[in-house]
Amino acid sequence: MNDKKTTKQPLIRWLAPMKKVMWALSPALAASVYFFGWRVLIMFVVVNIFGFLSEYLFAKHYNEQVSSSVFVTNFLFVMIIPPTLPYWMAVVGIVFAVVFGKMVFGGFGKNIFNPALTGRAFIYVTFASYMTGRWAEPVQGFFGGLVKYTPDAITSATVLSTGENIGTTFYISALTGNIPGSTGETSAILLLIGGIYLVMQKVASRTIVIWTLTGMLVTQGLLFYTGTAGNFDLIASVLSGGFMLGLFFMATDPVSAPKDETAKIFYGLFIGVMTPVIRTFSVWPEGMMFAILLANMFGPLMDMGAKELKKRQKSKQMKAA
Amino acid sequence: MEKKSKTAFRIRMVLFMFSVTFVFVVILSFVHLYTRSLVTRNENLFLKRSVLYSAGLSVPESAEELDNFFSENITESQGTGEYPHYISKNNGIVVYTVNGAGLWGVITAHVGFDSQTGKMTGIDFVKHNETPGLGARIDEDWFREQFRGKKGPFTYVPEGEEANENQFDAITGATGTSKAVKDIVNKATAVYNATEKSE
Amino acid sequence: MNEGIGVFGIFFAAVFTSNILLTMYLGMCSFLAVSRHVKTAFGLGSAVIFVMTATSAINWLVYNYLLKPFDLDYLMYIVFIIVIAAFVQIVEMIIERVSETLYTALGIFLPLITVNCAILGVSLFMIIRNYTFSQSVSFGLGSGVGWMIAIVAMAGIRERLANARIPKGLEGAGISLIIAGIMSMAFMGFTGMLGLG
Amino acid sequence: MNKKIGKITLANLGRDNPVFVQVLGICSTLAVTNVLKNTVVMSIGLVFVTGLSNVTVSVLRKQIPTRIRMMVSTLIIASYVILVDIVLKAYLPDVSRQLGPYVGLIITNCIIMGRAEAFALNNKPLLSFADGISSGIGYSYVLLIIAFFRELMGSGTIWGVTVLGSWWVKWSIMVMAPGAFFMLAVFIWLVKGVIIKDAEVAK
Repeated sequence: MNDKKTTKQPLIRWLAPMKKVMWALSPALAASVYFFGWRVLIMFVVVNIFGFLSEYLFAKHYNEQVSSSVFVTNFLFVMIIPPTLPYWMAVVGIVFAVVFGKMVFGGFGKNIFNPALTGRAFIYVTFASYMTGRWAEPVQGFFGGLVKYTPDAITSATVLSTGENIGTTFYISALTGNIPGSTGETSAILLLIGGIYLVMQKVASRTIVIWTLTGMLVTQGLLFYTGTAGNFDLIASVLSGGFMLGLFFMATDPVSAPKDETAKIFYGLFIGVMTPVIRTFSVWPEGMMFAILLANMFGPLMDMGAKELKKRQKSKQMKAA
Repeated sequence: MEKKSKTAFRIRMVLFMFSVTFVFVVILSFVHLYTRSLVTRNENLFLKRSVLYSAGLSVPESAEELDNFFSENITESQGTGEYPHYISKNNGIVVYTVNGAGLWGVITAHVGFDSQTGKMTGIDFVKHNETPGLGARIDEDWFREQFRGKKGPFTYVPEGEEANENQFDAITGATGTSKAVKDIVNKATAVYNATEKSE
Repeated sequence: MNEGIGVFGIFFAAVFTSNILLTMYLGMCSFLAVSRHVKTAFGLGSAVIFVMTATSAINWLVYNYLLKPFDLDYLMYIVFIIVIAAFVQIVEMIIERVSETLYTALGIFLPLITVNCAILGVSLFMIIRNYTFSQSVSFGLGSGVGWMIAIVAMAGIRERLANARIPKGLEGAGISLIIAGIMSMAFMGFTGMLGLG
Repeated sequence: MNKKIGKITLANLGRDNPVFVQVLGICSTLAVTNVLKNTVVMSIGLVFVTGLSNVTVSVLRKQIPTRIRMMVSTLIIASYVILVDIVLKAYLPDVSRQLGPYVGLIITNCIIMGRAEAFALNNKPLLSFADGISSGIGYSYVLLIIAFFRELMGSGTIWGVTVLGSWWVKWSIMVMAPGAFFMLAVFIWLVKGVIIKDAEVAK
């Protein structure tokens, strides 16, 4: 607790994987400044200040360093809120995310639920109309949002909530990010690049990505071809609603996901299956967020189940031998 | 010896349980019988108040006035249509008793219509099992009052907009109940339209 | 009778959209006390499912064929709680005689169940909501399953947290409440499915 | 005797408060804490039931056969709850309609059972009465504080009267289920933090 450690350590402990995640997220974040104006950047600064402060207070109490994971939480959090959200709501969200999503569980490495999503779920339920009813249309023109503080046009619906106008034009807009939506979830192609980089660097688990994608495509396919999911086809569902962001950056969060490889398969499948189900049937069509939180909730059980399974197999082999 | 005491113990146990139960049941039955007339009277008054409220008429405070006012102004009619309704003598107002499936069970409501304009005179919920503080907020004034003078079929007020003639504000956090209410008022409107035409 | 909601709908609602523990807070005491280990949580959970389903069936019959005809429904609470207590005692005795293993697995949890608010809660809700017999049974079963899912998931999380440094004052009950809160939030994702709130 | 009563009362209101020390009995009543008015009625009912059932159990304590003591206490508690229910129906019909099934759930509130088991079975009636009333009140004020903040933040009102104007954005989560969990957790955190600090200073 005291002497040696306390005084001369730097304030922040930087971890290599965390840095990589931030690098991977940066292009998409930059793109959203282009699409939604400079307000996004200010939001980013505000969220970072309050996120850092929340963790710092706890770290100070325990005489520890602030782990760089808090910045990953901040990055992700900015990317999953609407660009026009009032600043103070974002502050409520990030403080909740860091304090109740992470620090109360013992800080970095101990959190059960993904902090950024916990914070988002909290403000999503609390300030529903601000989180779902006021999406900004991207600023048009060559300079985009670079000459604007905040977008002019507000629309009450994203594609996820209406399911209209899905076609080739939509695919292209979704791919580049020229659609209304949360700050960072719009530019699918940049998220995809960042995500693949993370998987290559082995920061994000390949198993989870593959199985989540499989579960999602199969379920969405079933719902789409039986006509239950409206005209929401496979490409549209992958490109929109923060699926990319959730898939590469949140489902794969090494702390809140199971540790066991077999458990990761179940975990991925669970998220993949639940996402379209919640999107289609729930009144809160926030599939990815709720699916990941639910998966987090059962994560420890999945780990235990996988361990048990292995034990049994081993004992069987022993008997056979 | 041991066996005997065991049986004795068991008998004592049963007797004890029996006597305690007996005493309490007697006391409770007494209280129940004593208050029963009061309870039925309360229910009756509640029903009358509810009918007057949804007919958009004034609701007298004291019980006696209420009884008189009710019998002067309202006739109960089981007659036409599958829904029991009440008719206000002088004002041409019809109040229907309509059921609908709520989140946790049946919601029964009185829905009143002015037969001259076809507009709603009011709504009141007689019986429901919605969650206190959430769905049960349908009993609050702001919710019931917003229906007066409006015309079905209804939809929700879109977020951040003013209500127009056939929209109403849903209750935050009580999606199921709000939908049930929407169904009930629309059903009542349909019943009203059907019976009006046939007459 | 309430025909509005189908048997399956009631089951689904009781497990997910209106989980008896996460949205109605029933059964919190045993939830907080017995959620340290997955194995015990699982044992208690199965006992609750069993007792809940059986007592909702018995209480429904008792209410509709004994209390109602004799105009005794004001005694409902007493009768229900006695039925539950008696049922638990009888089951305990039977299990003790029939199977040693089952007794060691389930027996220790049975006395805890009598005071589990969720059991009485289920019986009361089904009467107040005017459920039919089959609706009541599926409501009892669903509530039991929902309760078990919540307590087992909680136990899993708490086992993982065993060595975590929880802030003073939040240890034990506090942290469990926060986890339950987040769980309850996650379960809101089910809101509105099958047209249920 | 009087000193003892005072001591017990103080303990139940403070350090040994059933909610934040034993975390008992938060089940049934937590559900109505999103509106202050309902909470007050529930609390009054609860204090009444806890006090009287404690006395009754204490009076009968020497007669109750040990094997069925749980059943007897439950029976006594259930009877008082029915009494509360009947009284509400007859004299406060509006309140009774609002609370619906939740009055009945007072029966399974673990606090009542806990006090009957832990205290009334070993103590004299008067003392048990004081214990029952004070733990009921100790429990109630915690709920009232929680209800106060939930209604204030969730609906912008207190006792149904709008306190926070239109500038206040309602925190809808507070009237929904998760709000109660977080509120209670924060409350326990604050209180325990203070108590633990006190205890450390005392040492």
